[in-house]
Amino acid sequence: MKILLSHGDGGSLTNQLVKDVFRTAFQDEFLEEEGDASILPNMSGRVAVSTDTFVIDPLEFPGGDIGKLAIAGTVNDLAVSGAIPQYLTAGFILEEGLSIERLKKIVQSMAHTARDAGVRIVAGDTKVVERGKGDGIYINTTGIGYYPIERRLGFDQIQPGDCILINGGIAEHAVAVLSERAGIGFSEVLQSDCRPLNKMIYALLKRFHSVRFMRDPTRGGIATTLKEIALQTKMDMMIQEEFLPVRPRVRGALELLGMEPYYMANEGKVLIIAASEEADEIVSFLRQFPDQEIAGRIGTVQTGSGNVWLKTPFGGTRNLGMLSGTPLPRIC
Amino acid sequence: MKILLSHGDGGSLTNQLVKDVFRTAFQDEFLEEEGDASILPNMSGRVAVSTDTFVIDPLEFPGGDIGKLAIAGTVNDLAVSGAIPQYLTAGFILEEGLSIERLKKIVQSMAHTARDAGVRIVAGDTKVVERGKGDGIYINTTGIGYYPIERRLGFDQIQPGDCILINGGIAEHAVAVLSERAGIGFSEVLQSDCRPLNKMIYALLKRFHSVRFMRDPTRGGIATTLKEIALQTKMDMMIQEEFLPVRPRVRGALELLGMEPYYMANEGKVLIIAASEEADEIVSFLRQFPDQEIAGRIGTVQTGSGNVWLKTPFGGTRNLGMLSGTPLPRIC
Amino acid sequence: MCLSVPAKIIEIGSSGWQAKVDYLGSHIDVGISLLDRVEVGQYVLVHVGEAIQVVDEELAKESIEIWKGWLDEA
Amino acid sequence: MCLSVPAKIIEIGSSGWQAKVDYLGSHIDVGISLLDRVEVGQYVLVHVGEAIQVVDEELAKESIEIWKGWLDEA
Amino acid sequence: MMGMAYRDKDIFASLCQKMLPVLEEKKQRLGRKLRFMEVCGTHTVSFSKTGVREVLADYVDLVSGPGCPVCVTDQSDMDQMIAFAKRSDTIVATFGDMMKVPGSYSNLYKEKADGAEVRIVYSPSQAVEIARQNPQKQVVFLGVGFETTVPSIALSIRKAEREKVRNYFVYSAHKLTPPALQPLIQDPTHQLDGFLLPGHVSVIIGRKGWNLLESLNEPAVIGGFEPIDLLTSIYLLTLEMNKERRSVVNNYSRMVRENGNEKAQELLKEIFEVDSVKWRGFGILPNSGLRMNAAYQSYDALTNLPVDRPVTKGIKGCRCGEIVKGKETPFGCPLFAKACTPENPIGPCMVSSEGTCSTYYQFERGKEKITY
Amino acid sequence: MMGMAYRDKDIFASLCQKMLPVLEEKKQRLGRKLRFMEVCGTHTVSFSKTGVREVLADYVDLVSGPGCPVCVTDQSDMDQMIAFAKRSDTIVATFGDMMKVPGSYSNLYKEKADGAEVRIVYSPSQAVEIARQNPQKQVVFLGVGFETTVPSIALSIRKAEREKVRNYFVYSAHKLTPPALQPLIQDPTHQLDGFLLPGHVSVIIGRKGWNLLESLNEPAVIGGFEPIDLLTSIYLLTLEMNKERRSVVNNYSRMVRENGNEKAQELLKEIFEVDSVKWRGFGILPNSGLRMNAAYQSYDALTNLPVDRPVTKGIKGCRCGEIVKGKETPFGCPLFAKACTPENPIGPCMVSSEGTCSTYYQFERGKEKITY
Ligand code: SF4
Ligand code: SF4
Ligand SMILES: [Mg+2]
Ligand SMILES: [Mg+2]
Ligand SMILES: [Mg+2]
Ligand SMILES: [Mg+2]
Ligand SMILES: [Mg+2]
Ligand SMILES: [Mg+2]
Ligand SMILES: [Mg+2]
Ligand SMILES: [Mg+2]
Ligand SMILES: [Mg+2]
Ligand SMILES: [Mg+2]
Repeated sequence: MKILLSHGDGGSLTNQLVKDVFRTAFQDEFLEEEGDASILPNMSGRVAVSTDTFVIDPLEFPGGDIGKLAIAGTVNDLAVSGAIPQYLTAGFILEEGLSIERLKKIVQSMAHTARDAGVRIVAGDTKVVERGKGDGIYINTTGIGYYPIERRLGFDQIQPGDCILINGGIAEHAVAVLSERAGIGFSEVLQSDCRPLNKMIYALLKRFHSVRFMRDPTRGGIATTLKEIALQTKMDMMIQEEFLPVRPRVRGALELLGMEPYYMANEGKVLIIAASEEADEIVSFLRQFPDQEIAGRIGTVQTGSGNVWLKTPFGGTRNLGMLSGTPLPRIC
Repeated sequence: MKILLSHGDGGSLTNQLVKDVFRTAFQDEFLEEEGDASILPNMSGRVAVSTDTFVIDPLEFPGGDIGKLAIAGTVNDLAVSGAIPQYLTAGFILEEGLSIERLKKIVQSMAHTARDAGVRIVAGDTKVVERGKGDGIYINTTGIGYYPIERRLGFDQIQPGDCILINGGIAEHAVAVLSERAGIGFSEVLQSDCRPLNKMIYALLKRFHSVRFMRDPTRGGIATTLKEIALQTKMDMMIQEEFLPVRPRVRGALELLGMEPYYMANEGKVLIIAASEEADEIVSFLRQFPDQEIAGRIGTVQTGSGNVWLKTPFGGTRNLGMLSGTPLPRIC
Repeated sequence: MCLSVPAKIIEIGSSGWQAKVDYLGSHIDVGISLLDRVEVGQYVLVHVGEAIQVVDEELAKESIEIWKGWLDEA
Repeated sequence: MCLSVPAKIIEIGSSGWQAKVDYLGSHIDVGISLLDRVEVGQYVLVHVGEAIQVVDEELAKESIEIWKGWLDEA
Repeated sequence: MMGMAYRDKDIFASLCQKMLPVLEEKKQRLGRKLRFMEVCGTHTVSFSKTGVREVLADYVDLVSGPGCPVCVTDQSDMDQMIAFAKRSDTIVATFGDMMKVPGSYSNLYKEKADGAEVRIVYSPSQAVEIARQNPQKQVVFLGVGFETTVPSIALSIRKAEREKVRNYFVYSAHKLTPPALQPLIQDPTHQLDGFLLPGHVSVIIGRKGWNLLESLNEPAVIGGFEPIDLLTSIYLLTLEMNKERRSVVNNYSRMVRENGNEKAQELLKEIFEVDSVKWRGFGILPNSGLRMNAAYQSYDALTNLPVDRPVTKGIKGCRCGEIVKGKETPFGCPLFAKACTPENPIGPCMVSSEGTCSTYYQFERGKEKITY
Repeated sequence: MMGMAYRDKDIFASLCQKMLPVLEEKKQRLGRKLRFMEVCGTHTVSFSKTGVREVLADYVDLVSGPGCPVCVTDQSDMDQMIAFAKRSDTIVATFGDMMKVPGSYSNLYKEKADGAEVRIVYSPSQAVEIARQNPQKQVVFLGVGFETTVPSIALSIRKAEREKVRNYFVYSAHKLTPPALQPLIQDPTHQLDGFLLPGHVSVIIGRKGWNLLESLNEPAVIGGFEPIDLLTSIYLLTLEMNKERRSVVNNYSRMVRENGNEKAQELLKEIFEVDSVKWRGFGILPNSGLRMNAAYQSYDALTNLPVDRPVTKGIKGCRCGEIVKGKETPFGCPLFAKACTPENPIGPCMVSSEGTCSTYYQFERGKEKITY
């Protein structure tokens, strides 16, 4: 069975699709209500909101699919801000001709990831666009959470001397996706790091009190995220190339294509800025979690003027800017 | 200037676009923060959430554009549930090649409509898809509001004998959009009814205490919405064809194309179910608002078995089901 | 079998093949090549975008009047 | 000018035009038509998806050893 | 506004008061209800939509005839149309009505979801525009329809000719109405008291286009589609039954001339030739269809665009074949409103909005239970 | 893993300890810093990326040469490529490097946003696949590159030939390296102490491919791209300066043979012929380019796919022409890092990741201020 335009016309086929695919997978009393809006219980504390749209080719990749990504992405955006993600909404744009089996698989992956992360999907929407006006599936997720602690994370908390840490190897998501794209074909599977980090981050925040700021370096990679931090704080981020965790296979794939790991997307990574006194303990803490055994301290914050400096093992330095133009395979 | 793929890669062009187009138009302190999540103040009362994705061809139509629609649609979904819409998030999928001027116009229309409705846009996201994988612009909006009153609206409040009312002429949005589509070309402009209804609904709820249920009959038209109500309540909706407000020009356009107004989308209409004692007063109330001068009582709720009956002026009746298949121009 | 509506000609295109018609306030362009001659103000029967006949307005009025007269007869 | 990496042949395709190579654990298919003869286990220099030379492993080891020896000289 | 008087509720009520007793009287005399066939699907829908069917129900059984162009299209024609859609170099243009009609293995919606280019048009001339805008593609217009519709399709071919659009083709599955009525009149098992003739077909062929019925001395009235048209036409049919010698009564004189639209008739003769073609339910009917004639072969999709048409399979259990002949009502089909619904239509009669099954599904189901 | 030893930080440090004093001594003797040209853009990037440039900065000025294929492509060639992309029946296939390069009026990204079909490939053979999958389209591969890259492009033509793909074409803007060095050596205003020769070009042409330099008695070392390759090559160049009679030193012997890759050389001869072509900054250089030869005309985009190429306009204020000759550094361009950035590149040197301006923008800006 394939998605037809009529699945999106708001009539009986739409109703059937919602029932068969979405409600079955998400199973949430708030969704069951079939109202225009879902009614949630009172929320305590300040409320956190985040929205993201997921467009990815291929829809499935080693280590995940667009469904897992759509949950993890928004959950992580909330979590890195210090919030506890509670509720998600999901908006789908389906392309005419999409296999319903494939949709079910992806929706189930969303449901599974949401359960893993402990968040509930409370409202949804489905539209169908004509063949050639979409790319299989696009998903928007919007997340709502709350702030359990009074401590504020933010750019304004960052201080010179703070340490910059990361919870594992970079560029893994980008390489897993590249390797699935037609024509490049790495036949040895590279797994995306795509995963919700909220539980890990909650534990981190509970235990360590000097965490100043977190951000998930997704599109644009760590370089772009670090540059944003530098620009916002007007401090310099001093990064040691040697300390940047990159798995050899990821490095290899990128060297083959002439790409740099600093600009490649991550979907299960968080850059953490914390006081240097706690840095070593945080690294040990991070390394306990699965696939985070190469977490590490990658640099320090220094007074400066909004630059990101990368120091090479051979004595050079490099001024990292934001990503400028989508990374492409190169010959030179 | 056109949208390039690089506007969506999360790098410097993305940042520039967000600054030049979105922040400039929306101007909200919560957006200014540039965080992964926006931090909102404590919310009092139960929280309402609703999400919708807007995909429409053409992007601009008489009486509105996709931007106005994206605000009004989600605001109305919250409002008809009895909530006061407060915050919106906006997720954009832009197609490579889209004119940035056009994007600006649509974003400004969003900003304008949001201000009109008194809601704030507090978080956003932009993705760019390759030419031929989108249709100019798709927008997801997710709305958050709260319930100011303890009275609950819902299917379970509906009682036999209640009246069914509507706030104006039906099918206007669908016809305005059809008339813009290539090849049909009604040269006399038919205006969409697209508009946020939250302020009108707030006043309605404050003044009338017998309102049991509301819903905006968007995709699928009033027939589909009434059928949903009938199925949920297991009562019959008895509609008088004569009382259904349809502007002559709208009726004319639909007869030319062989389409029926009951299944056509509305974007500024609300079906209201209220106690019959208040019905006349509600009609007078509704008629005070602009473009609602033909608001009226269209039928009553009766014990039954989940049917929607349409009684013709000549003595026949008809069993209205949900929309089945997108309405198309027909020859017979 | 064949959905058609009677619409009023409000403008005749310069090519002579097309006219703009009004039906209950909605305006569209229709072909008029199937008719010998039409004038602004006339009603035509429109089917799939072509005018297939000129409405006989006299007869339109007459017929209903005849029925009304017949009603009065009894 | 020309990005190239030395990758190890791990499998030769049946057509004789292609081989699978490993570079730091990443595997891709590369063309081998520009080389006279290659064997599994050899290293080849890969540029835009083609192997353009067989790496001389002896010399690779020797050269670095020579420099190391020269360091010890002083 | 033209014709709106024929929707007048009060005149309608007064006419009922005077006409229904006449019908009742006739019914009494016959000892059974009257039984008329409304040939045209638009009439079928109009009777239901306006409620006039219900108003007449105590006196008249209305039987639907072969007047839905989608429903009478043979299964093999559907398969042929779908085969055009499967060609990768081809865009198929069609009226919206055809989208869901089931072929033996698929329908146009499914083909579209699988990547076929299918464009819905309101008017055939739009299809020529599509051809002009896609010079590297072949554009096939799926020609279904009766005498009313074919002239517009003929004009599209003329337009393509005039504008030198060489990649525009028509697949002609067009049908003529009168030849389908003859077997129904002559069928001894078929008890019909008369025919309500299609008003818009008559606009083209004229009152004299129904000479056949006159020669068979069959009660027949040409009627329009507004409530008063419907009511008065049934009344006139009843009067006609009483006559010795019947002529075809024109109760739609504001639209229908004695000779019809002669310009349209000539155009049809120029581009098409009459052929004996296959109808769903009827089989091959002599001189009942229009094929492209020799001079217009270069616009004929059938001869210019070869396709692999699959072996046509009948639709199991569907009674559309009987329904288009008026020998069965939807309520007589065991699948009606159970296995067969507009969401999952089994036969074309459930697909087309004019199809009898679709009309009965939408308008006539479950009415026993209602009281307002 | 092969070659990883050449990234060894400790060996590197030890070598520095011993080599830098030798450079210092030479500098003292000359009374100025040494001045070597790294011909290859990948060398330019490697010096910056690894930090070896900084390590040598006190002793050596490294000057970039004409070794970025994108940068030396003439503006008129860019306009030609963009003109191919504008053809509605044509898909352009290209290495990612070319996407942002400015033509006189546009670039490939902008054309793509306007509807041109542009596909980025990792390997030229993928372009042949694209042609096979789109038989109704013409596929043009934008052939840029030096001796290293052209054999792979030649193989794609062979593949198209073998697999009878008739809609595959190459636009050949390929260049040969040695002819571009001669004018630099012979330019009296150009003070260069020697050349670091491109390792991967040398893989194809062999050490003997640099006979010209040997005949001109120019200090020249073929080097690899790892930190130890870079350091030792500069050291060897310094030693070479002291010699009376110089030969081209092969410091990349693990990859580079005396005769290069003869199979690749023959393939080039078979498909291409040497021609005098225009380089950005240099103008026409004798025997410096490769055009498709007569036997392969049917794969030549230029002769088979006519386009309207617009009048080429120079880029105002851009100094790329001087930069590719090593006569200017990016810091000498008033637009560098101001009007001209990777987001809004003015010249190709700012676009290509190997372009000198781009490299300096990414790696060499604002370092004065840092202390770790
Ligand atoms: S109800 Fe369905 S199966 Fe039965 S006759 Fe009608 S279309 Fe055929
Ligand atoms: S900085 Fe820009 S303008 Fe200046 S030479 Fe380089 S590319 Fe040209
Ligand atoms: Mg976000
Ligand atoms: Mg995100
Ligand atoms: Mg984020
Ligand atoms: Mg919705
Ligand atoms: Mg909603
Ligand atoms: Mg909605
Ligand atoms: Mg709604
Ligand atoms: Mg985002
Ligand atoms: Mg097709
Ligand atoms: Mg093109």
